[in-house]
Amino acid sequence: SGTQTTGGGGGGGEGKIGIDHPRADSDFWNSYIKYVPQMASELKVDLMPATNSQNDVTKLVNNVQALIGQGAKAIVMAPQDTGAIATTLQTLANKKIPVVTVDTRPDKGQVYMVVRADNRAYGTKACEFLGEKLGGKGKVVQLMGSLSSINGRDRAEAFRECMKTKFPRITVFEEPTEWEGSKAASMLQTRLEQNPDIKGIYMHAGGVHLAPTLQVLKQKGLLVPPTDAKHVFVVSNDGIPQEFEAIRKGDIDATVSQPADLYAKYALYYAKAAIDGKTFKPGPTDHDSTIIQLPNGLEDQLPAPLVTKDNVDDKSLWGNQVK
Amino acid sequence: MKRFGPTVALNGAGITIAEGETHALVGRNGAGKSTLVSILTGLQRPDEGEVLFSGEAAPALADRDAWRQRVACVYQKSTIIPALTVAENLFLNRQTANGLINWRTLRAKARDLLSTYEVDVDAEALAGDLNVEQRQLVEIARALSFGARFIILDEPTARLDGPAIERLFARMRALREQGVTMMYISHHLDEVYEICQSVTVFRDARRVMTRPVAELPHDELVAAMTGEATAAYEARTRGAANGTVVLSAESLSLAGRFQTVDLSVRAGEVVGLAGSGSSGKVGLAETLVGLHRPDSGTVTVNGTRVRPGDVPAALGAGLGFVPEDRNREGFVPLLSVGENGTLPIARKLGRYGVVSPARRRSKAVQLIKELDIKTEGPDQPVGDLSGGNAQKVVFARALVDNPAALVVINPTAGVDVKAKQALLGAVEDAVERGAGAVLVSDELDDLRICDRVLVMFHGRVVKDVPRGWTDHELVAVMEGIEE
Amino acid sequence: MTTLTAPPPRVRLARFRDLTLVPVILILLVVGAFLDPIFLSVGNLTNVLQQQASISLLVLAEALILIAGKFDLSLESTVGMAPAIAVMLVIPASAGGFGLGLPGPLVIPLCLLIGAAIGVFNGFLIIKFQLSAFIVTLAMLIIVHGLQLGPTEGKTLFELPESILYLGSATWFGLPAAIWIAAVLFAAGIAGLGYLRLGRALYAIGGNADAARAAGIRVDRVLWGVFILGGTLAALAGVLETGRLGAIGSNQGVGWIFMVFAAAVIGGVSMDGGKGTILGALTGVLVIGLVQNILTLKGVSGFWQPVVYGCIILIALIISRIAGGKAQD
Amino acid sequence: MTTLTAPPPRVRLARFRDLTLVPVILILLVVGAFLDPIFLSVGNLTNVLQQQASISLLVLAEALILIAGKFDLSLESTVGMAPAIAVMLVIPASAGGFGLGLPGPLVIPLCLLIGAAIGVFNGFLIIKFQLSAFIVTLAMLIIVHGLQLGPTEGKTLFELPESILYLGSATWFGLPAAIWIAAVLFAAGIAGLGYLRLGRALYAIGGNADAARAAGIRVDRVLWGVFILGGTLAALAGVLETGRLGAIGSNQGVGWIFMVFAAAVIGGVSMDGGKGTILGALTGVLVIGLVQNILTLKGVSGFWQPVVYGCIILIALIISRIAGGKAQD
Ligand SMILES: Nc1ncnc2c1ncn2[C@@H]1O[C@H](COP(=O)(O)OP(=O)(O)OP(=O)(O)O)[C@@H](O)[C@H]1O
Ligand SMILES: Nc1ncnc2c1ncn2[C@@H]1O[C@H](COP(=O)(O)OP(=O)(O)OP(=O)(O)O)[C@@H](O)[C@H]1O
Ligand SMILES: [Mg+2]
Ligand SMILES: [Mg+2]
Repeated sequence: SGTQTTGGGGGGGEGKIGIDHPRADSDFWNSYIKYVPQMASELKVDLMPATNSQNDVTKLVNNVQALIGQGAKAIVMAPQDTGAIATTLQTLANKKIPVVTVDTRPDKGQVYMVVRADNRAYGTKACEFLGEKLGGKGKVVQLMGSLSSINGRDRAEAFRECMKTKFPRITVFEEPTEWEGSKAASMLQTRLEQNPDIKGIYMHAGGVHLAPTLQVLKQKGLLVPPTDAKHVFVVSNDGIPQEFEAIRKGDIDATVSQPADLYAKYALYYAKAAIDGKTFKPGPTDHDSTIIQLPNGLEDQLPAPLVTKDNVDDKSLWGNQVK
Repeated sequence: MKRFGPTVALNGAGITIAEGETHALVGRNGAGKSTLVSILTGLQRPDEGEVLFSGEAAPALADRDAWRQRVACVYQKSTIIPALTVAENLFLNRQTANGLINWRTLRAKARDLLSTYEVDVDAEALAGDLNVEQRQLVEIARALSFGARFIILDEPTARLDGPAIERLFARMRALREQGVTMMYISHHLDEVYEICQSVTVFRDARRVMTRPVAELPHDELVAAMTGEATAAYEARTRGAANGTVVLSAESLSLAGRFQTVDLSVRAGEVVGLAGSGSSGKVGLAETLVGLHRPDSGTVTVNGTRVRPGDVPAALGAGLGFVPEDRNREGFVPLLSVGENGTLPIARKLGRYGVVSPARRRSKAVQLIKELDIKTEGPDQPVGDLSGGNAQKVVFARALVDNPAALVVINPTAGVDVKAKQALLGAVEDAVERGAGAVLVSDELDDLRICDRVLVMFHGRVVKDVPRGWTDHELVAVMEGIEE
Repeated sequence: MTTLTAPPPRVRLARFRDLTLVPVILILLVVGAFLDPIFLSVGNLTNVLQQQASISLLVLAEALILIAGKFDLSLESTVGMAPAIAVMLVIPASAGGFGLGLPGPLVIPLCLLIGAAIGVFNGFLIIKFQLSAFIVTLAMLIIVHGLQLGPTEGKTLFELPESILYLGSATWFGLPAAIWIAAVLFAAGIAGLGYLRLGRALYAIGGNADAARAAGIRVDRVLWGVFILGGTLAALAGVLETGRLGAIGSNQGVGWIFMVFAAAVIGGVSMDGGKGTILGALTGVLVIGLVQNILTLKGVSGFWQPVVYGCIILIALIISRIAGGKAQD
Repeated sequence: MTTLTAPPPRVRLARFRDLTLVPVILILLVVGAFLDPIFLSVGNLTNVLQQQASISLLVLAEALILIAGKFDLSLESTVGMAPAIAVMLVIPASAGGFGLGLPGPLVIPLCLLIGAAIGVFNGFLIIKFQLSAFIVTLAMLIIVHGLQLGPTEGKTLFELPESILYLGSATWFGLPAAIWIAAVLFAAGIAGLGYLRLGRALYAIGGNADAARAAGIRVDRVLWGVFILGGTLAALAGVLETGRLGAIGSNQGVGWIFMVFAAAVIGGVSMDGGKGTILGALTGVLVIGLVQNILTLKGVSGFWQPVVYGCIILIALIISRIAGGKAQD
């Protein structure tokens, strides 16, 4: 904990932490939501009843106002629309309420700490894995999330750019699925009909894309082991238990494990630290991550390992800890 | 000349109305009367031809106020807006010259206006809560309030009862004495003789003649309308009805409508139900067919005691029904003549819930022939038919199952002479085939075919009048003047 | 008798009104073939049909409800909620279920039952309580979706009993079972509305409910039945979708209802009731499916897809307005 | 003649129909105060009002359109698209704009103009082309949103000219400016519909368009004006929302329209036209705002919130049905 210095005379740890959850309809976030109270009791933080902004920045802003009204001393939030909370962050800064954001990095407005994994790194890791497996040529499909979400855009752009620079002979088809399984299935099916020689798939969200992708591959008779020439290499994103299961079965080949447990843990950790008056500096941390400096605060970039058949049974992966 | 798609509604039709007279416009349903009205009042542009007021060309279509200073109109279709108050309806779109509306002044003006024309209606009431006569009076008051010297009344009496019509006529005579010119449209030819000085007859979108009323015999007028010689409808004579009771009600009550009514109708008998406005006659008839569930009492159709408030049960037991307002309850405008006519017998047109279109068609062709419905064929939507023919379809629906008992409400409202004869004839035909009928009507003419007339007053049957009454006698009972 | 013979042209024309979208479909086929050679392949067209199978059942349900003069927005939530809750009743608690241990083959009947129950409740509020159908089913859209989110805690259900996957993923006689099921139901819908007393009653009720009542049709009962049928069809759509996707996500069906209305209305079903046919609604579904397919094949940017899409709906609407000849409402 | 006098009590009662939700609001205030001491604080109630300010403008717009007997779903997309495009016209290309270099203070007029233009287009299709308002504005909902996504490529705009931020973030006389603006517009709406001929014309048109035409009301022109006013109000709502949030996200306004309808209808505005008041619509907005606030304060689980929410809409609907006394449609 070399980067941590204790601020002037603090250490009281008194004060409630307000937390807003971003949405209630995705597997990743629901895992996160389940980890929050668990981590709260481990870290002994005084958590207010969580609010949920249901993927709506308007609700987020309203919720934060309510949390302030109820006397929150620090706030944890995960704004899915990172621009539209600038004013809110300003208000919070004026009231001297520190903010920890999870998963996304606000474009504007002061934050105490951003707890996230690098979404661009997800896209790059997936690209590198697929590029190698395909030997640098062929066609791949990118099942994108919502184009209006920063995370989806980061993953898409990084994947696209990496393919362009590192594997210029790979053609990328991009499908805007809006995080919808139904759209993903239809688009993938159509694309495979049009280009039966597609050999790789990167999906932005295992929770919504995994089952439909497998179902389409199965229907096309493409759900075969990696040893088979017909095999389509699939890289997923999230790290939910079902993805691990699919990796073990050989249905998909890899996934980027987005650390839901660490998100919850360090969000609360930093919120508590903020109330206690602690401050942090850029540099490596004691939990395999690095804090970087942003124009408007700090960001702790948590590790997001690529999980393949080789490390899928690693007990430390959060996907292996949930029942 | 006016066309609606393929329909030519007016074809070289003209009418000239002299100042100060009350001019009747008559013609069969669909002759183009209302179309002429909408052109004369500037609602529609003629495809050819022009309108002149006192020799001057009519104002531009967009200039509604100019039109309304020249001609006022009570349209056939209500132009009252139910959700607004009477006061606002009276001063619609001229609540104020400019600036904010002063509701107090508006109400006061409305009360003035209503009292000027002796309309006893609360200016603050919602127009939707008024009864038919009250609404009509409001429309008339509004039409007059523009100060126009020319007023058009398109079938104002179709939905009024006797005393209300008398009140209307008194008003019209007073207006004529003040020098107001009127055009009056009605299917009641006796009204034409009562109130008008000259008459124009339309037939098939053309004007066929214009004559002073005084020199035009009734038969000739009817012949001009129909294009053939037609005798006035004569009620047929029947022997005393002594068949079985096909429809009966015992101590039937419905709160606010009628109380402890007993009624029994025998096969081969037409029983009339008369009464002035709000006497409860329509409510009673509708309860007989099950449209309302009575608070107490029983209804027996053709020997079966039907569940109260259950229309299908009543129809199933052998009842045929012609509702009061054909547009509201009579037919489904988008469905064909055949389908509307056979709705109650759909179950008989095929097995296992299937309706055979072929059998429906043949049944429909038969109905069209029996009732002489003027239509392109059984597949034409009823919404495209003229009023009288639509009413015949409603009759067809009531008669399609050879009902043992028939309940008919205001069967001839808004239909022309020829259709009226056909419709009354259809009732009598059914009765001659052995049915019993209940006929509810505001029109004394219709009631002449009844073997006896039950008169209702304030929700009770006050008198059973046998055949042979005079208008005066019956009206007296209806008004509660004589018990 | 001669006057009784209908002049045939008018009637014939009316029949073709159901088919105003047929030229649009033909144009789309030609355009599609032009843009991508794969488009007209049997495989691709089969895909289009399969992709539209479950939404088409919703369109069928909505068309029936619209023809009867009512409205149901909640169908889209049933698509996810009915199978999700049915599955949770059956699977063990360890897989995310309620742990009731009901036998697996019960899952489809349970699912349909849940759909029907939602229809019963909608019908109760709309018919018995005479509340606005738009707002009731809007509230129900929210509630029913919440009744899926609550018990599943927003998680995707992955471990499904085999029986619920079968219909949406099986192949019968060389075509996906879902296509056969949708085809049979549409055929039944077309025949039922054309030739069954009950079917004709829907038109009568939608066209003029008072007249239908006066003609002895049990209006309330029929309407209630239509809501129940609608809920059941939505649940069946959910079963097919579940089979196609292999899991039940918390967003299954969300956002479909707009497309469903668009398909029904461009297919000639009136929002005012009493007008339209199931065949017309089917052409509406096909148009939307083909447009989606072409946009995907051409890889139109996700940002601009909605614009193209909305414009095509408008154009189809204008075409059916011109061909239909009457003002819409 | 005495029987002709309508009983006066009925009429008086009708006036109070606008206010059927007032008891609901009182109950919510009591319940809220009971559940959380913060609830009745001035700060919290101010927050509720501020949060509802922009959506309330949409409710105002929709209420006007509904009273005139029409329908507009596309308002919600205008909330995001109008300010986004206006901003892009003004800011430099480096900040994500078109780089036209129009002066910054033009941004609000441009935004309102864009809103009005959308209204013009809706009006054109619905009134001149006589297309179904539901489907036209549904397609426009999709298109207008696409017209935001396309140029912004789904990105949030956060380098905004100061002028567009001012209204949504300023404080006047101790209250957020947005509350004042909404209050003034609602007051204008109440007065305009109550005391202006044009306002009364909306009721006449919604109640019976033919009768309105016969009375000399220029029905098409008024309707068109209402659509334009609606679009402009939606754009203004977008301005307020932009100021409140400090940026324009690609989802601004998305999903609002359902709440807007719910607020208007439980507030007594009829989906059939001709009935309802702006005051009633305002009570609808307040009910929804208070419910949201209470759910937030209590921290009701996000999974179950929709259920509670939907149920409260249903209850409010039932109350306004019972108080209104008439069947809804
Ligand atoms: N808006 C319209 N569109 C199409 N056809 C119309 C329209 N209005 C009237 N018609 C047709 O024009 C013809 C004349 O109708 P009109 O209403 O003038 O008859 P009418 O003489 O007033 O009949 P009635 O005595 O039944 O009121 C009818 O065939 C009618 O169906
Ligand atoms: N649907 C209804 N609900 C409540 N009251 C009604 C209804 N219809 C009519 N009434 C009232 O019931 C009373 C009896 O009406 P009913 O229609 O039976 O009489 P009526 O003799 O046909 O009168 P009218 O000739 O005015 O139609 C009247 O006071 C009438 O205003
Ligand atoms: Mg007429
Ligand atoms: Mg009556």
